[in-house]
Amino acid sequence: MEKLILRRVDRNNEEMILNFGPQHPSTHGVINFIVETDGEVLRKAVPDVGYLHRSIEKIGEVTGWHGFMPFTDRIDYVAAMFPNEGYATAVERLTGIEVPRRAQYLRAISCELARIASHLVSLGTMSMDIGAFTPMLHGIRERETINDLIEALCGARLTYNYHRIGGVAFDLPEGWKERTLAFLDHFDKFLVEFDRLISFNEIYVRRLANVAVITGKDAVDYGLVGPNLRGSGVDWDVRRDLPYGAYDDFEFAVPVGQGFKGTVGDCYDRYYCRCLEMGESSKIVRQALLQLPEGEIMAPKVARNLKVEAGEALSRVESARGEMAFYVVADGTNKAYRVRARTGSFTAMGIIESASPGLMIADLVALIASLDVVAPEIDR
Amino acid sequence: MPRTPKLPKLSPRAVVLLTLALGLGLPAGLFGAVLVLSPLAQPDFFVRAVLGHDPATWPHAHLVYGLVMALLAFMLINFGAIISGMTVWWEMRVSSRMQSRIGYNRAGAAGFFQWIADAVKLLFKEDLIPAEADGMLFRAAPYFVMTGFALTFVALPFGESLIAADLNVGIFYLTAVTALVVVGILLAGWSSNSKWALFGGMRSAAQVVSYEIPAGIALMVPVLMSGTLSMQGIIRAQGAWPWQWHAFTNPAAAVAFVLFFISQLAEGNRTPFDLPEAESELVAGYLSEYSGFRFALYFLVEFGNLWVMAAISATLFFGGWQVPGVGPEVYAAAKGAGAVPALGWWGLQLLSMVVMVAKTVVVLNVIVWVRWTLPRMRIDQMMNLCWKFLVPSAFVAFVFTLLWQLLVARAPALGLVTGVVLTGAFLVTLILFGRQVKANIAAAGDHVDLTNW
Amino acid sequence: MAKIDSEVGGDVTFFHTSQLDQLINLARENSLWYLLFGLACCGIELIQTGGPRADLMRFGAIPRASPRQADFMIVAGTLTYKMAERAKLLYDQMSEPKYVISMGSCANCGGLFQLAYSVCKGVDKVVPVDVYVPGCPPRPEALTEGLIRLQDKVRNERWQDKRRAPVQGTGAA
Amino acid sequence: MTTSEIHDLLKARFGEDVSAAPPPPKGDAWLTVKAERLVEVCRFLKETAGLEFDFCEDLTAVDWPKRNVIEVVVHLLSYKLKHSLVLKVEADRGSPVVPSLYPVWKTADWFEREVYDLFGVTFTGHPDLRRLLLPDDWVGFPLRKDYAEQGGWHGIDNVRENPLVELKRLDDSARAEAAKSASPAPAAAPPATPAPTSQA
Repeated sequence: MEKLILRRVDRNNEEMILNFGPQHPSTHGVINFIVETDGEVLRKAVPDVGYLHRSIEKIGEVTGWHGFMPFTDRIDYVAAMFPNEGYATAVERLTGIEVPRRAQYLRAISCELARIASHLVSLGTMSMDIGAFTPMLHGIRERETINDLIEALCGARLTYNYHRIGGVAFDLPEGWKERTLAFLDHFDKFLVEFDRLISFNEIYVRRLANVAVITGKDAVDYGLVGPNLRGSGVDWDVRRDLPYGAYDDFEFAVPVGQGFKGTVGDCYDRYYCRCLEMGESSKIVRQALLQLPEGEIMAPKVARNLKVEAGEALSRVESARGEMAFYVVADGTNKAYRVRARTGSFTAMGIIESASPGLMIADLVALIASLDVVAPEIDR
Repeated sequence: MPRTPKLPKLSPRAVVLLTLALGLGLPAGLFGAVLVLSPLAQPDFFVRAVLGHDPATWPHAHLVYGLVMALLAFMLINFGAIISGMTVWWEMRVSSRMQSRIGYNRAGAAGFFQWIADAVKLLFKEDLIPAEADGMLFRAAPYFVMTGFALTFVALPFGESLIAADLNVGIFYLTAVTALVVVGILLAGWSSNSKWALFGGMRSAAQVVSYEIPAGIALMVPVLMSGTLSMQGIIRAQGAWPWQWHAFTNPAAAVAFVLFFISQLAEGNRTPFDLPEAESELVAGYLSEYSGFRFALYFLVEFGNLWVMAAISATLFFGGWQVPGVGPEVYAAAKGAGAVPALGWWGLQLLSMVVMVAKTVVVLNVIVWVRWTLPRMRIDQMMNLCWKFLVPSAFVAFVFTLLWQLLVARAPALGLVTGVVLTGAFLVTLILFGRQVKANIAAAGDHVDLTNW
Repeated sequence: MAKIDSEVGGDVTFFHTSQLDQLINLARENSLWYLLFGLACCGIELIQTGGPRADLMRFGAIPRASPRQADFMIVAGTLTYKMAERAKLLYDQMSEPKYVISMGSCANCGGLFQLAYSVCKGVDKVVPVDVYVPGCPPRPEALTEGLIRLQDKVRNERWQDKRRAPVQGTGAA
Repeated sequence: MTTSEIHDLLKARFGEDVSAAPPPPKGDAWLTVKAERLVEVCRFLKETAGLEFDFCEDLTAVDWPKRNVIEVVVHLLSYKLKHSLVLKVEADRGSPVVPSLYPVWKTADWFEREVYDLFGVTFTGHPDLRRLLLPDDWVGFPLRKDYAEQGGWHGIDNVRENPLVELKRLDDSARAEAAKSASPAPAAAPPATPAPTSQA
């Protein structure tokens, strides 16, 4: 196995081969890295993925169009709203179903909350990987409140299954708006606290600044998306540049890495872009709640046993881990002919091999954490 | 059908009482025993004066002597283990509060017996030795670590007369025996035959050996100021009031304390220098392959060393057990004329012990706060910090102290003036710090709540 | 022996053994350390369970990264065939007495991924499971309940019965 | 730029090697490229001013057993000009071979490995073509329509007994037991007292 994976590596007897994972505290799920080190310095880290390959794309071909929705949750369990939305959008594009405005707003609200929740986990585990345990638990504490809110909205804490083809499953419960606004007020303060706790910590900054720099050109070439791409200084956000749903109604900034503490595209830029993004998401939720239009939450006449004419469509949504694209192919039956999820973590893993040489082991941990990979997004 | 054994269910109040009794009773009882036994180990004092015998006439005097010494050593080790267990509990409780969690609360009041449960459980775990490991070294490594730890308790002062052996090279002895720990860690890393463990062991060796140097030089500052290597001597050279402490009478000593503190964090493998067992990098570092009671030994040493670190800091820089207003003559007066000291003397001893423990716990808390706040450094940064910053600074502090001592010898009032100034500065810093904390908490939309402990 | 013990129970020797067992079990049940083994979705709920609200540490359960020091393994999430062999290896590396909590439908039986070609239909195909926690994913409360059930199990067994049989010929003590 | 405009541009350069299906009423339009010219076309799309497809968004495949082809689908996006394009390459199902796009976009590396893994399409010129998600000794290409499951792997079977079946069996046997004990009970009513001893 090792021989197969390290075919591309020139070896002499100086190096040590380390099996970094699949059960390792900092691989964020089950990912394996075959690491070749010379002392503390890496020669190369080759990712070995597939430990969570759950055949979701194959399952999509046997469940009906609606029946696939619960499986999309499991494509990105940290922020399950986005694959929900991506898949629903793709099918809507293919069938021409118009989503009511209120449902689009609710989608935006739920997605941005999920983005905050996802970033909290991401930043928390990142600080844990760097060695600070406390910020992680503070993040989890705030995430619990978001979980409560989303649970009140759709009944699930983690695998939401909230979006439906043609709209969303449930309308806002009583008092939810006020609860959420109160949480956002608290959350904005928490962000300041979080920055004080860890973001500007001298050791933390030194561990991340100028480490594993990915240039903008490389980032585009390797297909990085989302905060990883923006961290490298490429100003691109699907929500702003190719708006979908209700996003053209909201005012928000797109944080771009500018070398906050070091070089553009280092681990700190990727980290801090996420920090700033949480604030922007909070702004979006607030705007959406205040401008929320009245009306239906489901498009009329979406058949239960949906039959879709032959054709294909690609939808793009900006997930917490960057652009998530669903490619669906229909052949006129009540089942999808092919469902494909293009996810941010998949390409992010692809860059590790070329970004790793010359790093130290501790930097590899920082690199993996800063790319915010989630195992099922890679393997599906 | 297995029988389900039922232990008597205690009322909450009984649990609290039991916890308190055991929590205070265990270390106090052991220490009292040591105190009583230690004169036995000094036959001249105890046997001749109290019992009126001449040990030289006994048939097997050396056997009796050896037996008593063994008993004493056993008790000291147990005392160290208990202290370290309590430190685990304390650290976990403090860290839980820092992380908005509750923390241990099932075993005993506030989970106080958690360390006993952990220890018992680890004792009964399988002692697993990997087939590929170097069996003998793998088995031996924990004992090296344990020895390095247990020996420190010989020279740790706990009170005016509460010290197992007041060696005239006390501090030198302490630095020497703590270096044994790194041998054990290196052995553990190498003999486990695991790559993670090897990384951990090598990191630890590099780290401890490097940080011994600034720590050693920083130690020399209080030694120079007191003119002795004896732990009790160093404490006696300081006064009870803050402005009489070494850390505040000499600006260089304050710097030396910071250097010493940082180096001790590194030697104890504590965050931000916990690279040898960096959980997110090296799984569990040199401990990766250890299970059962061997792991328990490492665990014990790791946390027990916190106590040792804090106690040494308190001794060298913060006046140790000195009680304000109680000078050597008070102790002498309270002791009385008899061979067995009077009751008042014991009270004073207890008081001095309380002072020492209080100071130690304060330093210990700082270590715990640091651990649960700061991230980990990278190995090259850690080495840079040591060789480019700590070692030169320690040298500067050392040389400065040499000159300072010459100066103070000419003008003794200088020490007092600096003491008052530095103490004032420290208090002001403390107040500012507290205000900042309060402001931070207020900015996060929270308030200070100490009731929910 | 066990038969006599369970049926008679009044024998002095066994009485003492069981008293000692009670004390040992009291310590063991209050100090169950778990192996960090988040596989999939349930892994996030596992983190949440260790987090401020549910806080597994109350029960003395702290996460360990190395299987050697863990008392039980929480298999949290979908086990693929590729991972199943690793899970077995990890289980073998744990030191006795050891337990397994299967968390979530996927680990229990394959759950939602019954239709998948690459998913192992239940972790009990690979390692013995002590407690099954249902849910997809189970809430933190459910996992806590699972831990309490495991504590019950630990309380009611004899420590000696859980020891690994000594391996012949390897020289392991 | 729309797909048909791009098609016109490409037609001028590559002639009949690039063809377009009539745009569907809903969903995306696409261009079909001959496999041999794929790399050339992609390089043209990436480097020509006015096209500038710098981002290879997705590369995947669809199996069409009826037409006996595997379509490799490439989605392109231009960050600068905000337009997108779908390219399709058809490969024979028996021995699908498509040139690798790794020299054009590095991100194609993993995408192609995934397609190789799940569809069995060989990409010529790929630096390291081997299975990505599945174990190295996996048999078959699961996302093909005619994939048959192996039935477990390395001795782990893939059958999960339905617990309801076993529960029903237990239930039935308990019911039978109850029925058995219930029916003779009235007949053997007199010897009620010795029953406990016989049980003991």
